[in-house]
This record gives sequence, structure tokens and C-alpha cells, in this order.
Amino acid sequence: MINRKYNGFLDVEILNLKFPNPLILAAGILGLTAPLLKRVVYSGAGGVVTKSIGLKSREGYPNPTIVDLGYGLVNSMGLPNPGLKMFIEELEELKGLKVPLILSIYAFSEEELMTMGKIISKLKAVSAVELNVSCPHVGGISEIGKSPELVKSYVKTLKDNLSNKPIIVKLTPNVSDITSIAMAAVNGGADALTAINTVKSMVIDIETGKPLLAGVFGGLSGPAIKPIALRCVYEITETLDVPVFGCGGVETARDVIEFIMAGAVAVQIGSAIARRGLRVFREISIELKRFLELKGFKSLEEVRGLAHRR
Amino acid sequence: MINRKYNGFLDVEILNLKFPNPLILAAGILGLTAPLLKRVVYSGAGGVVTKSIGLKSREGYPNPTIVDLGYGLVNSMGLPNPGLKMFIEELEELKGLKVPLILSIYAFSEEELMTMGKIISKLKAVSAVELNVSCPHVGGISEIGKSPELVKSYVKTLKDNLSNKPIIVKLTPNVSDITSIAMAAVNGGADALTAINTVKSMVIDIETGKPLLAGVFGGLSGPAIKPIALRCVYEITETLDVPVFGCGGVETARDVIEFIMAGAVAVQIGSAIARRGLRVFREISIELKRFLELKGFKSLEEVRGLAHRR
Amino acid sequence: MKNVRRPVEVEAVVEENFKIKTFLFKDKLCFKARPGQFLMVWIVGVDEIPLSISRIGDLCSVTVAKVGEATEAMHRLKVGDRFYIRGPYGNGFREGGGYVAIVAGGIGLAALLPLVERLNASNCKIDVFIGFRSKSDAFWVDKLTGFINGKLTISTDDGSLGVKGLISEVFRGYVKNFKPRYDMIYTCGPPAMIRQVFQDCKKMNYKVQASLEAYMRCGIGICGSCCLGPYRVCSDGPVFSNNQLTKMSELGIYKRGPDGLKIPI
Amino acid sequence: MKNVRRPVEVEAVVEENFKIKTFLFKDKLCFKARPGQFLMVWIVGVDEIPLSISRIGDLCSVTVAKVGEATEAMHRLKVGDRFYIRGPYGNGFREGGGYVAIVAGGIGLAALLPLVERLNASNCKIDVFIGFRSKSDAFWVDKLTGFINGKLTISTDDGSLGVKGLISEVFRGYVKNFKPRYDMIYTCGPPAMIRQVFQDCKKMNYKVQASLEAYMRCGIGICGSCCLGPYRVCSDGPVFSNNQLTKMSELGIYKRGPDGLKIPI
Ligand SMILES: Cc1cc2nc3c(=O)[nH]c(=O)nc-3n(C[C@H](O)[C@H](O)[C@H](O)COP(=O)(O)OP(=O)(O)OC[C@H]3O[C@@H](n4cnc5c(N)ncnc54)[C@H](O)[C@@H]3O)c2cc1C
Ligand SMILES: Cc1cc2nc3c(=O)[nH]c(=O)nc-3n(C[C@H](O)[C@H](O)[C@H](O)COP(=O)(O)OP(=O)(O)OC[C@H]3O[C@@H](n4cnc5c(N)ncnc54)[C@H](O)[C@@H]3O)c2cc1C
Ligand SMILES: Cc1cc2nc3c(=O)[nH]c(=O)nc-3n(C[C@H](O)[C@H](O)[C@H](O)COP(=O)(O)O)c2cc1C
Ligand SMILES: Cc1cc2nc3c(=O)[nH]c(=O)nc-3n(C[C@H](O)[C@H](O)[C@H](O)COP(=O)(O)O)c2cc1C
Ligand code: FES
Ligand code: FES
Repeated sequence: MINRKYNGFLDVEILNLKFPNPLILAAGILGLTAPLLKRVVYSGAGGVVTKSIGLKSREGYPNPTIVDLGYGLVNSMGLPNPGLKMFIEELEELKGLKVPLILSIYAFSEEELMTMGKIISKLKAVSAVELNVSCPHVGGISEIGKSPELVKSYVKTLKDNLSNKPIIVKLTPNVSDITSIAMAAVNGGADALTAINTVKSMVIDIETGKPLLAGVFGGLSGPAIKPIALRCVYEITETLDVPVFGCGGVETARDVIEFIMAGAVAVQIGSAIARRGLRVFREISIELKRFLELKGFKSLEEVRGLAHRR
Repeated sequence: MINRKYNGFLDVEILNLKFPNPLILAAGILGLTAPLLKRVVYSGAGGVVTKSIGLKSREGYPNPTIVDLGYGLVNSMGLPNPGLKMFIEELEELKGLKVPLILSIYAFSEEELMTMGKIISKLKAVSAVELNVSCPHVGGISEIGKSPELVKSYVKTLKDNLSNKPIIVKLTPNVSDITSIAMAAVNGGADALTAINTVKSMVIDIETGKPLLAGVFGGLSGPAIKPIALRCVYEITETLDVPVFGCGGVETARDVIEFIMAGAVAVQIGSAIARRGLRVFREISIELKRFLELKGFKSLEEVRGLAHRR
Repeated sequence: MKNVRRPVEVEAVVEENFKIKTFLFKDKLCFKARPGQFLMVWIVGVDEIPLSISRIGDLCSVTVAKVGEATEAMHRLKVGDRFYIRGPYGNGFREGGGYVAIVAGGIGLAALLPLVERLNASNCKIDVFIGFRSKSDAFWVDKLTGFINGKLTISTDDGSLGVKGLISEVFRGYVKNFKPRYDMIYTCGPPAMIRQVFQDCKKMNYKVQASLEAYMRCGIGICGSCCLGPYRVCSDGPVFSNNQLTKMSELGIYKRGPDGLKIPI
Repeated sequence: MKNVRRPVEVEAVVEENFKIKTFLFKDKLCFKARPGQFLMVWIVGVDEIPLSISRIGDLCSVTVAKVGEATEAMHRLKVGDRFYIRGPYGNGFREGGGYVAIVAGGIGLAALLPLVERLNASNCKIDVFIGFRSKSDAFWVDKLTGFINGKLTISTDDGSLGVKGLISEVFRGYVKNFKPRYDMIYTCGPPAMIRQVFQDCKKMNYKVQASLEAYMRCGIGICGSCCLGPYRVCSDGPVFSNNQLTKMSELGIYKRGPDGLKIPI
């Protein structure tokens, strides 16, 4: 499933896609325009996921849309995006990107997904599709990700309408049993999974007594959710033999190692960019190499899944 | 449902029990012996919940059992306790406690619960029972709390075998829809709810590549889970008219206010004791009074549920 | 922590003209702000919007042009009312010595005033070019006169005050004719103006620092709402210099709405 | 952060006697520890246990009696091996001046040695009473001789070294006879010994600081595993003084197991 070339030390091959390093920009973080995505790649990301794109454009929620708690962020962007047709302009500009470009999409119905699948099939720039069924603050989306039946059905619909591109399903931790959802995704035809999206949360402004976020609920990200995300990755990879992208609270090389040891093939990085800036990719790469060398590992593959061995 | 006497400013009456302030010691925190529980009361707690007690004694997991992440703790104690019969000794010593004493219990089967209910019915010292169906790291317990059917059935069994004591059910956030579990608890006969227990998590030691906690999984508590707990309290009180004890990450008076605004009748405090010590109860009480006075509120009741009003 | 929303109380309100008001408040973090930095200002129940810090000191301020719902709500604030701020955000202007020009359009002056004060204090020679739509839109002309030791040029679209014409054109005419040896051009205003000013400055080999605007949500560089070329206005900017400005082909041509759609300017 | 587990490398191992070894390591936080503080020591795959810091300096140490699984695993560690520590935890001893007595039983000496060093350095007069089961259990007798300027009394249960008898009884006899005017009694050892010493000291109106033991998990004062009377040994202690000791009726009578059950001593 995974091939590693040892020369680069950090490069990984997942779903037949070559990632120069396992540090991928997470969905919804900066991924709205081609020039900015290119800059993220130039900054050292091993791959990028776009903002989640729907069939139609969405304005998202009014401000305030983000709260910084120090140990994590709570956001309720509400999936703002220009809609697939307009986003194609950006994707056209991204042809020839040096790292895999993963298009994140969401849909409110299987009909929408069908239409989107057909359009995306023709997009050369797109290396893989990440299906977001897990945004906790947009009604109609999180509900999909909580139901094994819906997840399976949505994934199957996408699979049937998408030619030649692997499907990654991004899972929500806001469920009783993430493994059963993961299994449903795989049964529907998912080639890989991303765990996790944000944890459903809330912040109250005590001066006014009102929910602080205009969207009332938000999603918790950053360090606060790292132990939850690790548990999810571990639970899934304990049962299923499917590539899992670890996501949630990655800020340092140590975090990356934890995720790989828990069974992830690579990680996605979001909130850390607020604290460490875009240089987070290059810096973690260097720290990662140093760690592997120090410990005498010849590749990330040697580290992967270590926590499962007893 | 709740009566407030204005003289004390902070006192609340819940389930016909008078709490001098809304700051209650959370289950499993120090609550293993009578002398220590008395000291917690002496330190200013408005009520105390004991360690979760089972029918039989349990050693819990071997060390290490706790990880401090700075912004939260991950513990996998594994419900160590001396068993109900031996714990009665401690409860006897606690008769005449000046604040409500809530006995936290768990059971692996309804038969066990039946037996426990009958024994507890006779214990004068116990003001109320909190049923723990939510410990994320002990197999057989968290499963109960994830199933509405089991929750309802367990609560009903306890209700049928417990005379004259209110039942509080402590909920897990590790579910797809906490409101449906809350509803099941109420339908089974719960008089109040506590939200939330810890969030299922994991920590990996990157030096060895192994899960750090001997129990593999642990429960995340402290500031990291506050936004999750607030969301749970809000979701439950948006739908149900039942007293809810807010629990998760309370460290300051501001946190208490957030929980009360989200709809909680009082809060439980656990992890904060590691950082602020036992004086946390008295200190928060003072801060709380100051806040209410400053804002011109005459009671906590005026603050409660504010976030639900639009 | 600067990212935590904190309430501030309105200490004074100054009506600058029929649509611009300045709100003064105290804040420790703003006290240490650099000219050109901005705040995310939350008017509860309405919106959270970016506003430049228009005064840095024991009393700080934002200066707000009424253009829509949030700015109208701000204009209703009275002394003693509260609003929330987080920040200061962004890089702010780099201050240099020597001979500089300020080219401002309308409310763009808000971001530039603290800079002018600083540059003046450090004995720069400062020429100011400032354009308004009309005489009634003008503000701070007296303030500027007090601060600068160079030339003050005002233009209005209708000629009701100063020269008639766009300030970018007035500026272009001046530098072409007199070829002043500016060490830096600082500019803020409508994007079309900035585009023009920057292009002219390139021809003259001037160094430019332009403070730009874009739709903002997070203010901390992760949501991507504020992108302009390969940059985030909130955290790579809002002040950009020649190399960066060159890479923003869309500057003054289109901007992006909350949905990321391109809106022609 | 002291609560984060950090690996340390064994720099040297000293075999104190047939069942006690001292492990030396470097650690910045331990360097600043107070005598009487302890560490939670994690031997990966085995257990995490509390151990007193038995030396404070550029090299720090723990001194471990082999009594079960975890301590046996520690005894297998060689120079260059690693184990994890967190801490230092607990209050440690308060140091005073004047004339003091140290009453130690067996491995209890580990917690007391850094204290003796400090007291000696601050020119206290120190009498030491130390009890071992038998001559083969003795350790650090030379070390102590070097440090103290007062009386050194050794006892063994079987009389194979020093006086025959329990050290608590030897101590009782001495103070009854000579009524020395101790300013402080520092004690650490088996709980029954401490109980006895404390009771005798109360009669003599001595001030006592006793370092106690209990089963520990969190080390940070929340799990309740280590309770003794109304106190948590990990964070209210491990060193307790007269008032507190009076409230621990169970001291030396029973202790609590990992399940909280009372175990008679
Ligand atoms: C870095 C920066 C500094 C600014 N400084 C000032 C200042 O000092 N004084 C001043 O009057 N104005 C300033 N603005 C512009 C100000 O933010 C907008 O005028 C304000 O947001 C309008 O809100 P509204 O609800 O009144 O108008 P709306 O009717 O909502 O919109 C009017 C215009 O404002 C823009 N706008 C609305 N919301 C935002 C947002 N969240 N982020 C960016 N633009 C938005 C819209 O795109 C539209 O072009 C600044 C903008 C930026 C990016
Ligand atoms: C504050 C403190 C300081 C200590 N300092 C030292 C020291 O410097 N040198 C030394 O040799 N010993 C010290 N001990 C005792 C040491 O912790 C135990 O000997 C050790 O835990 C035994 O572990 P084991 O697995 O080898 O034995 P086991 O067979 O597991 O148990 C033997 C005994 O140790 C006790 N024990 C086991 N685990 C723990 C635990 N987590 N916490 C407390 N007691 C436990 C058991 O209750 C039993 O009485 C100290 C204890 C405390 C509380
Ligand atoms: C501002 C913001 C916007 C996000 N937008 C999306 C999105 O559009 N689609 C999506 O699948 N996840 C979105 N996420 C979730 C992230 O991709 C990621 O799953 C989560 O933030 C956890 O990773 P982190 O802790 O590294 O941020 C967003 C997160 C943030 C903070
Ligand atoms: C060390 C520890 C032990 C706990 N033991 C129990 C327990 O026995 N029963 C229970 O219901 N909850 C237990 N909990 C959960 C707490 O009661 C509480 O729900 C959780 O810690 C969140 O609150 P906090 O953030 O204030 O700690 C325990 C938590 C900790 C940290
Ligand atoms: S406002 Fe979010 S990146 Fe700039
Ligand atoms: S070891 Fe947990 S309270 Fe002392």
C-alpha cells in the first residue's frame, strides 16, 4: 500500500500519489485560491487539500467565526466557498503542482454529489478527492458523517461518478464508534480516510450571555483535540487496513511521530499555521528528519503503526 | 425546579438538596475516603461526588495512569475502588456532612445495579446517586452510556431498587447525539444529568512507540474539553427540562458562568484541583460573587440559560 | 493574549465629517501597536470587522467610515458604550528616515495617521497627497498640516477642495514633473488608487509600502478569506512592498467576497 | 513542565548493599529540588513508582530497595540505560537551624540524606538514629559519619550492627534519659516506626517533620490514591508536621491498597 524511497527520507507514496513529505495542508485552511495554495507548496507542504467546495457557492456564517482559546481554536466558518464551477478556475491554475492536490468537497444530497463527481472526473489538476461528511457546524453535513448507511451511500455515489481518482473520506469524531463509520466508508468504496475533522463545541461570551460564534456551534481544532484524534486513528487502523491521514492538533514533529506510530500514513496540518506560520511545514520536516536519524529509523514506514505492536 | 435564597448569593437548591454554592467536587477526584471528602467540603465545595464505586472492589490499571498535557489531563485510572460494602465504612463517617453527598456508582450488569440500589437505599449519608455510564477507558461501562436502550434500562433498574434518593446520570460526550442519550436517561427515571465525563483519548510515547498509558486509552479532561462540555450542556438543555450539572474544564469563575449561561444548574470541578489546589473552591466562590455583583445579577438563577435566549 | 476578544469602553467620539467618526478607547496592547496594524472589532450581535488603529497612545482610536451595517452600528456607539477588540494584527509599516511621501485616499488616511506622527517625530521630510470625493468628505486636513513639514496636496473628484482630480493622477503629475527623491512612498486607499500609485512608483523606482484591504474572518492567517495574490492580507500584510505588490495581479481589478467569488472593482 | 515525563540516562550505578542500589542521572529540575521531594519514576512496560530524590546536584540520584516488580526492573538498569521521571513533587522538608535529630528506618534514609547534607552545611548540630534489619541491610553509615557532628546511633533488629532493637525504641530511651533540646526531629521509615517516634516526640514536645509513604498514581493531588487522614501524601506531603500527623489516626495501623482497601500494617 505504501512505498517509500529512502533517499528523501520523508517521502511517502499513498494511493499511487507521491508526497515529498507527510505534512499536508488540511482542508479549509487557506485553500481557497491557486496563488495561496502554490505558496503553501512552496513553503514545504508535502500535499495540499483545498477548502471544502460545494456544488453552489456559500457565503458561510457572519463574523465572528473564530475563537482562539490558546490551546485550540473553535471555528464556525460555515463552509464559505465559490462553488465548484467557479473554483475550476483556481484548479486550472494549479495544473502541474509539484505535490498532490486533494480537492475537498461536500454535498447536501447524493444528486449534488453525482453532478460534482462527473465534473471533477475531468479535472486534470485534481489528484484525489476528499469527501467532507464531517463539518460539525453546518446542518445537513455532519448528519451524513454520523450515519454509517449515509456515509456508505454517499461514498458509493461519488465512486460511481468519479473516474480515475482516489476517494478519501474525512471522518467526524462526534460519533459513538468511529470505526463503524470508517468501515462504512471503505465498504462504500473509500480508498483512504482522514481522521479527524473538528470536535463539535461551543463558546459563550459571558459579557452578553450569548453564544460567541454567529453560527452558535463551532468546531474545536488544535492541540486540545490531538489526544482525541490519535485515539481515532489508532481505533481505525486497529481494525481496518486502509491508509489514514491523521489530522488534529499537529504542531510539532513529535506530534507527527505520534500520529504515524498510531497508524497514520501522513498528517494534515491546520490550526498550527496560526501559531507557527507557513514555515511550519519546512520546520517540521527538518525536525522529523532529525528525529528519524537520531533514533536510527530509515523511513517513516518503520515508525508507522508501532503503537499497535505489543 | 430550582429555588434560590438570595442571602447567600451562590446557594442553589437542586433535587430538593441545598448546595451552599454551585461548585461540586467531580467524581473520581479525591473522593475515596471520608477524611479527604470532609476536607474538600471544609475547603469550600458546595457538594461532593465520591469516586465511582462498584459492587466489587477493583484495583484499576497499573501505572502510568495519568498524563498532563498542560491544557488538559488524560487519565486511565480504570475505576479503582474498594467496592460498595467496604465503602459503606467511609459513608458512615460522612453522616451529617454540611453539603450534599453524591455517591457515584457504576455496574457491569443490571443485576449488580439492583443489588447496589437496595444497599444504597439504606445509606443515610447519601443524598443522591450519580450513575456513571460514561467512563471511556473501562470496557463494559462506556458501552452502556452509548446506547439509549441500555441507559434507559439501567436507570430504570436503579430507580426501581433505590428508594427516596434522586438519580443523576453522568453522560459521555463520546456519542453521536448526546441529547438522545439524555432523553433515554430521563425516560428511565433520571432526576438530573451530569455532562460530561472525559473524552476518549490516547497518548503515545514517541521514545518507545507505545501507548503511554498502561490502559492504552484514557479520558481527556481539563480546559481542552470545556468547549465540548459547554456544547453538550447547551444541546441537552435546549431540548430537555432537567437539571444538568456542567462538568469539564472548569478552572475559573468565568468558566462557571459560561456553564450556567449554557443551562447548567451547577458545575463539577475535577482537574482544576491539580493546577489550583483545593482552594479552587473558595477562590472561585469569591470570584463568582464579584462577577454577579459587578453585573448586577441577584442570583445565579438570573444567569442560567441566558445563552438560549435570542 | 491578543487573540482573546476584550471589551473596551468608548472614552470619546469625534465626528470627523458627515460619515466618519473616531472612537477613542484605552487598551494596553494597542498602546504598543505599530502604525499600520489593525484590530478585529466586534459589535455584538452585528458583525466583526477589521479597522485600522488610527491613534496609538494612552488613548487609542479607530476611525470609521459608515458604509454598511457594522459601521452604522459603530456610529451609534456613545461615550460609555462598549465594543470588543482583538489584535493588534498584521505587520504594520516599516519606518525609515529621509524624504517620504504619503498618498492617501479617503478613509485610507486612518491607517496612515499614526505613521505620519512617528515619521514626523523622527524628523522625516513628509509630502502628503490626499484625495477625497468632495469637500464634505475631507477630514484631518488640519491635523496633517500640523504634522508635516513638506508639501500638502489635496484633491477632490469634483474640485470642491484643493485640486480637481484623482489623487493618484495628481501624484503622478507631481513626481513626473519634479522627480522628487523619495526614500519611501506610503499609501493606503481604494485599491484602484493603490494600483495606479504603485505602477507609477515602479516607473520612478520608488520603494512603496501599501496598506491593502480584503474580506477578513480569522485575522490570524488560517481561513484564507483575505487572500490577495499569494498573500494573506491579515498576517502577511496588510502592508506590502514592491516585490509583493508585483505578484498581486488582481490588485485594483477584482476582490473576493465572503464566498471567495471574484468581485470586479 | 515538571509534569511531563522526561527520559534520563543512568550515569552511574552504586550498589549500596545486597538489595539497595543508587542510580545517578542528570536533570535540571531535580537540580533545583528541595530535600524530601520525590519523583514519579516510570520504568517503561513495568510500572511508575514514587522514589525520593536521594542526591541533589549536578548529578542527582534515586536510591532503590528491591522489593517487587518495579524496583527489580530498576535494579536491572545499567549505565547508559534510560528511565523516565516526572516531578519533583511534594513539599519537601523545611530546614531550620539549631540542634536536630534524624530518625531513619532502612531505605527511609534515602529521603533524609540530602537534608542531612544541607543541615550540615548550615552548621546544625545533628544527631542521627538509624535502624536496619541486620548488618547486611546497613548502608551509608560512612557517608553519615562524614556529614554529622552530633551523635550517630545505629541499631539492628538482630544486634548484628550497633545496638540491638528497634531504632524507635533506642531513640525513645535516649530522649527520655538525656532530654536533649532538639529544635526539630526529622524522620522517615516504616510507618509503624514513624508512629512510635511521633508519639514519643509529642510527649517530649518536640517538633516533628515526618516523610510518609502511600500508594500513588497521579502525584499531582487529584486521584486520591495516596490519602492519609485528610491529606494527600503526594501534594500535601510527603513531609508532615505535628498538627497534621495528629490527624492521621491510621498512621502505622493500616495503609490503603491500589483499590483503596485498608491493609493492616
Ligand atoms: C486591514 C483593514 C483595515 C481597515 N481599516 C478601516 C478603517 O480604519 N476605517 C474604516 O472605516 N474601514 C476600514 N476598513 C474597512 C472596513 O473593514 C469595512 O468598511 C467594514 O468591514 C464594512 O462593514 P459594514 O458591515 O459596515 O459594511 P458591509 O455593507 O458589510 O460592506 C461594505 C464593504 O466592506 C467590506 N467588508 C465587510 N465585512 C468585511 C470584513 N469582515 N473584512 C473586510 N471587509 C469587509 C465589504 O466587502 C464591502 O466592500 C479596513 C479593512 C481592512 C481589511
Ligand atoms: C513519597 C515516596 C517516596 C519513596 N521513596 C523511596 C525511595 O527513595 N526508595 C525506595 O526504594 N522506595 C521508595 N518508596 C517506596 C517505593 O515507591 C516502593 O517500594 C515501590 O513502589 C515498590 O514497587 P515494586 O513494584 O517494586 O513493588 P510491589 O511489589 O509493587 O509493592 C511493594 C510495596 O510497594 C508499594 N507500592 C507499589 N507501587 C506503589 C506506588 N505506585 N506508590 C507507592 N507505593 C507503591 C506497595 O504498596 C507495596 O507496599 C517511596 C514511596 C513514596 C510514597
Ligand atoms: C478555520 C478552519 C476552517 C476549516 N474548514 C474546513 C473545511 O472547509 N473542510 C474540512 O473538511 N475541514 C475544515 N476544517 C477542519 C480542518 O481541516 C481540520 O480537520 C481540523 O482543524 C483539525 O486539524 P488542526 O488541529 O490541525 O487544525 C477547518 C478548520 C479550521 C480551523
Ligand atoms: C483522575 C480522574 C479520575 C476520574 N474518575 C472518575 C470516576 O471515577 N467516575 C466518574 O464518573 N468520572 C471520573 N472522572 C471524570 C471527572 O469526574 C470529570 O467528569 C472529568 O474529569 C471532567 O471534569 P474536569 O475537566 O473538571 O476534570 C475522573 C477524572 C479524572 C481526571
Ligand atoms: S482573515 Fe483569515 S487568513 Fe486572513
Ligand atoms: S497520587 Fe493522586 S492524589 Fe496523590
